[in-house]
Amino acid sequence: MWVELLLLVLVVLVAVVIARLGDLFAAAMLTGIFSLLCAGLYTIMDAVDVAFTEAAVGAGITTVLFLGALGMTSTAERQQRFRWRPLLVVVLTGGALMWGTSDMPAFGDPAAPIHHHVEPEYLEGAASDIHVANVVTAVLASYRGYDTLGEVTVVFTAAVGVMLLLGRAAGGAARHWRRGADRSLGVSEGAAEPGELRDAPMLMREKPVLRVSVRLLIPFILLFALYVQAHGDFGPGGGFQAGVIFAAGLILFGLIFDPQAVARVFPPAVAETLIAVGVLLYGGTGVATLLLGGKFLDYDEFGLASGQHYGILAVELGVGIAVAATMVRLYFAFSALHPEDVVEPQ
Amino acid sequence: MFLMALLAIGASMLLLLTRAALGPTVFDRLVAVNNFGTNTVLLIAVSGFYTGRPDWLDLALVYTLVNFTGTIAVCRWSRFGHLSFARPAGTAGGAAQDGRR
Amino acid sequence: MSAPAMGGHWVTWMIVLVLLIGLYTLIAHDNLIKKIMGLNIFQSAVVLLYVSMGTVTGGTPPVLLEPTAGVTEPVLYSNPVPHVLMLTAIVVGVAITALALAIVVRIQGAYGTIEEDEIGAIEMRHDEAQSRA
Amino acid sequence: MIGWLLDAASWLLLAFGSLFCLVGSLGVLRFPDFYTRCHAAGITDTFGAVLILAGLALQGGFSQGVTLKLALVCGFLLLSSPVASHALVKAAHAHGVLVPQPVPDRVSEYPKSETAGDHRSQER
Repeated sequence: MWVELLLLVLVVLVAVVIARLGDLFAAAMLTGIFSLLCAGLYTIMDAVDVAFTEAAVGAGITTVLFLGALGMTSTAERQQRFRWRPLLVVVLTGGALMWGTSDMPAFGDPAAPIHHHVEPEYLEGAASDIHVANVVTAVLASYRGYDTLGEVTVVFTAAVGVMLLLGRAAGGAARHWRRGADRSLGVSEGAAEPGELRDAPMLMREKPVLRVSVRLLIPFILLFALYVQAHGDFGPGGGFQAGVIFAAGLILFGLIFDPQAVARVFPPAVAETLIAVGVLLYGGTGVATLLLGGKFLDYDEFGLASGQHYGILAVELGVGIAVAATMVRLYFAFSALHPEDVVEPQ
Repeated sequence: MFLMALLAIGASMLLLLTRAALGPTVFDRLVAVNNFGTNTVLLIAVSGFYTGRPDWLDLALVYTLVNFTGTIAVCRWSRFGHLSFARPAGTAGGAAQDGRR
Repeated sequence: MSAPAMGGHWVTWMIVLVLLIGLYTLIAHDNLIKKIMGLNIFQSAVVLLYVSMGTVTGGTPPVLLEPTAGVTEPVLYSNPVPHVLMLTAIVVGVAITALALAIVVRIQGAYGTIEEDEIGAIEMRHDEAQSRA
Repeated sequence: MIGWLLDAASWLLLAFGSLFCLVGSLGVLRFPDFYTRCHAAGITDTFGAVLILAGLALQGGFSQGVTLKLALVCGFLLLSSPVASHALVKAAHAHGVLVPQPVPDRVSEYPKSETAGDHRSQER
């Protein structure tokens, strides 16, 4: 209990700091801390799968996305004056929420209604019908497969939206993007002017320490992603987490070398295709069960003994492919990499 | 004992958070943030043992990797001011502004 | 005094506090990227709320244990349903963040600023010029 | 007997690891400039992490892959955190974060104002 309390206090403090910081670059870094703390809380509260996802998404991908957007806009927030009307709205909302939640069952109460509606069925069914140890995976891919298909479609739609806004169709807009000339790094006036470096701008790929260590790390990250993908039946893991970790490995590669280096092994066009392939694999599994004469996404059609296993495997693979491709494509979009910028090495 | 370790790690998180909030330079914040990540890894590892099911160490592994990625991203950003690709030394700048195309 | 003696709702109320900070950032700040950060905080608070509702005191994560010989008492698992909902919500949340940031980048391209009131002023001037013409 | 010894050793490692974590964080908070703060951060990254993970490994027994995963976490930490510090210090140096000169021998001789950003304004 005390650990939860301590972490919650920390979460509140970080949220306050993020809200008050005028330097958006620093605030973006603190969102990383915020998400790490939340993930810690999820672990303490027994939600290991959620923590897994939050860890992979929050500290890595979200930070990269914010930094990419900051590179194309500006990092300084204008001084924000105090406003009482929003505060009034917030206080009223808070009062309503406190009043409303005071009727809720206490934290951790095993008698709470939420634990007695569908949950016992899921817990029993995961063992007896689906034969999957991780109940979260069983519910995600089998019992509530429709929901997850919807979520994957939402991710797909968001990727299409970002591609339309920042991709080829954005046309000349890219040329007017700022290049972060107003970097406010907080280094008080010293040797370096804003946007100018003291030493010659050595590229990160020219630093042996970074180059070698990252080359060493990346195969393990990708392998680990595949392990997470395959391990989802037995422990925390699955398509969402694996996709994000795989993408994080590629993004790390792109951060040390260039986005172009990633684009040579994983071209934007391939990423775009794979997003669709992932969603189609998920939907296709459902269609396959229909064609076999069953209901949509009823994996028992693949065989009573291990049909659920095959179905979950296919569906999770689709999720993994779609999520990984989406994250990599988002990274391309936010590092201003356009498909025609990809050049072959001489 | 595990609880004590958890609380100690939590206390160090509080100290690091103070540094991250105070700054003054972005790099001071980044040291704190990076170290915060290490502390979170330890927190997750210990909490697995604390709750009696230490099989979630995959999580700690992910944290290590992701924290590293985040730090590198911020370093690169502070170098170039964007995440786009960089030109070799002498022609510093990104893809976006020089109207190539 | 142990923490649960505080009425059993303290976790929920702390989460409500986080939610309110996010809400205030979202509606009171002019900077669009700061607004998105507020949205992120808000979203994390909602996820925390759901996850906290799924927790059972003395429970263990919903990954089934091998039945051990000699133990007949059923194991108490936390509720997996909120976990499933929130797991997908987090990934969808990052997709939404990306979409919002992309829109902000285009706003910067079109207006040269990402402060909401400045954008409003530019729009106002634009409208006046059009109505005069 | 052997179990008791293992327990005691792991508690000792955990206690010292937690202590090092606290000390490292205290250093990050209290040290006067960026580079000394990096130095303090290294305590958590090396001693704190390794001792805590070793203590956990003794608790976990040598089965079920727990120890293997702890070793992996430890290896990744020892690989990634120095590299991250390296990149960080390089970036800071390129941006003109300087070491305050001259570095006093004793802590008591340090200027009272103690932030990295301040030392240059004192020189003026």
